[in-house]
Amino acid sequence: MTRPTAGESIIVTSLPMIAVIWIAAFFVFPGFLPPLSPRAPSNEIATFYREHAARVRYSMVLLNWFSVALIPLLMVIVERMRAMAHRTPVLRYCTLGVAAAAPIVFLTATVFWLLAAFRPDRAPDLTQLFNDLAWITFTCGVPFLVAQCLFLAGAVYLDQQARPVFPRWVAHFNLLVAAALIPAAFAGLTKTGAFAWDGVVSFWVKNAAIAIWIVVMAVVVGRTKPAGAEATA
Amino acid sequence: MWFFVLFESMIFTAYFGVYLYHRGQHETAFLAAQSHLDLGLGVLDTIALLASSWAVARSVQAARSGRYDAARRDALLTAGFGGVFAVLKVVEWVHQVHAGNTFTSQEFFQFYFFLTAIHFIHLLIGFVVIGVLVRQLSGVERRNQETVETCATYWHTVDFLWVLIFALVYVVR
Amino acid sequence: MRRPTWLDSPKRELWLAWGATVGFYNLYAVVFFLITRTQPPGQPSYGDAGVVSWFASHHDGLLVGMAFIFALGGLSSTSLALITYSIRRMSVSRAYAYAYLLVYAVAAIPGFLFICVAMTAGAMRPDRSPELQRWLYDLGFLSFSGTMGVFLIGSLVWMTAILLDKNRVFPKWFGYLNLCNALTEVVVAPAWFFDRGAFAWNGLVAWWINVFVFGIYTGVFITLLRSMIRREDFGTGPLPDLPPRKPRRSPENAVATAAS
Amino acid sequence: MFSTLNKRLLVVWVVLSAITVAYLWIDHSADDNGAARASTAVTLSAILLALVKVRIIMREFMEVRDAPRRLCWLTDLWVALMAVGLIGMYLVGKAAA
Repeated sequence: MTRPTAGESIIVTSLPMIAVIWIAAFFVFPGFLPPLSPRAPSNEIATFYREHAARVRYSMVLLNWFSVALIPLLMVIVERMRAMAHRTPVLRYCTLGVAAAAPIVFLTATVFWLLAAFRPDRAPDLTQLFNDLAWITFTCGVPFLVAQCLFLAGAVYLDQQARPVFPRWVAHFNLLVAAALIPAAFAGLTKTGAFAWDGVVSFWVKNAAIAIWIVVMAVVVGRTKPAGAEATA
Repeated sequence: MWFFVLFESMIFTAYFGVYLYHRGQHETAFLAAQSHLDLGLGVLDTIALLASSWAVARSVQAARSGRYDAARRDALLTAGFGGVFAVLKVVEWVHQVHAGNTFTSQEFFQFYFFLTAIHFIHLLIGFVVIGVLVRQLSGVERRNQETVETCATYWHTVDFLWVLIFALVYVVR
Repeated sequence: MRRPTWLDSPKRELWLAWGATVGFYNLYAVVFFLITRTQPPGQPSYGDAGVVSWFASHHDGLLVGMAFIFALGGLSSTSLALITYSIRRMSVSRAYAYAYLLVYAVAAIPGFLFICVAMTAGAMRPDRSPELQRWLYDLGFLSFSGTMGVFLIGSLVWMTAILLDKNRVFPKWFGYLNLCNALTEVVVAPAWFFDRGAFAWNGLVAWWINVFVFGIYTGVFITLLRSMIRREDFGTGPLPDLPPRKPRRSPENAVATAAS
Repeated sequence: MFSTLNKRLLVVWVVLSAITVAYLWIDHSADDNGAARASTAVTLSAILLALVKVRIIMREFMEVRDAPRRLCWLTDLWVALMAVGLIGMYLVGKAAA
């Protein structure tokens, strides 16, 4: 049951670099600080993309490139799940089933943003449409992240052995993150307040939860011993 | 396999029912469009497919009595007749498309192309099935009468579905 | 607090995944048929005005229903994980299991993501120009109905595995039901050609017959997965028959070795 | 034994082909001086003849003849259901027109 773990540390240690790129892109994109309002009329949206076309393009190209950069970390987690005291690989398959979909959702959002900025002089209504599609995909598109947290939490809870692969608080933490992500799914229901896509819950809480999840899971994965190091089976 | 036969013929009955219902509503338009079809070609199609069915039935009986070489010959003959049917079908499609009768041109041809195409997909799967049959009959250790009969049953299903399509698309007034 | 006994069962992960599968398909049916009323679908033949009034009459349902899918749609993964597991249990190459997993992991995007985004965007801004609303309407329904290739190939992969299997994981007739399902999935493709009639996206052939078959198929495979879990002996040979009515729980290997 | 069975299959094929060719005659006789005309009689006989062929294929080629009684019964039921379904939909469609 010892599987090679060579190279896993590269994946984990490369994460800070990817994080820097993501954070940089986040600040370069002019629509995040503060987030573009869903109440803005189409003229305003069109003007925004006309004035900031360059920054939108640079930042979104970056995010488009690195949208799938999280998959290696997820695969390391899946590899760690092998060592958990599970009788079947079903929970790993569940995680694999959603691992690729979450980045594709994000990728789709970046494509809509890039489309909005590609021809800023088009009719404002059309630019607004692309802007809406981008924000809805970005904000509401959490189903795979939520499921991923739930699967991981379940996996950790069921990992009942003397020395569990991940400590138990990781499961609680994942449930908490899932709970923080779910409200964002309802962002379509309102254009004002905390639940709107520029609101505290749907924007700040949700994105902070994702960021914290990445940092915490990277640290957890980095600090726990790889499956091969201990003879659990 | 009989589950497939019954379930698939149920689905096809539903398709046919939808077709006949629409036909009943626009009888003259359907009749006018239908006159572009060549009944003789349809008859030829049907006889070719019936012959393939006959060949595969022979193949089953030969296999049952242990005459595997004859069984294989008959299986290949089945594929041959099926090939004739397929060629005739493609010729007919090309002819119709050249005459301006396409999937989107008239309601009758929607159903014509839909029914013949979905049947054609079944036929293509049928060639795979005959491939399995020939492989079964070729290897001494692989010969299994049940698989042989399953393959043949599939092919007969393709055949009798066509018999219905032929009557409904070419003949019905 | 006493631990529920099923938590010590070696099959607990399978049962959890199965429960989530049942939950997901129920949610899916309730959202699409009752809350959003996007099934049966709206008329493809609507003009601009028709689409605007469709969005108006479905406004609340669309936003609430799609939000539920946005929140919990990822649970769809549990059913494909179980099916992947079922193929792995068969006497066929694992390539089939992984092929199924990946094909269906892709399926979530056309399966519900696009329609959720398009319908939410349409319902959020009812005052958008009618022409654009109509484009969203088309995007929603056509991405949902018109992309059946994944289900075609996925069903064929599963069918082949079942027919080749010697471990009796599924009855052979279910293999053939996969073929029936695959063949009714492809007949939705004409929805790209017509905006009325039997082949349009709400037509008798492209929608009603397809949904009828898919409904039977889904019900059957969920039931069969249940009996597979009940029969599972964690061996590699043929699956035993269903246990007698009152199965005795076997606590050994509850927390056994990790599956490879 | 073997050759008698083969002969039987050949006879079945000839019968099926003959019914198929008979369609040509039905079609011809229904024409109104070469112009196609709607005809319920032709429609019904075409459907019924096709179902007769289906039943022959099932009985002879698919060997339902020698199958367990239940399958005989089931396939006959199916053919009957198809007949009801097809003719029913045709008549409903006509009535709704």
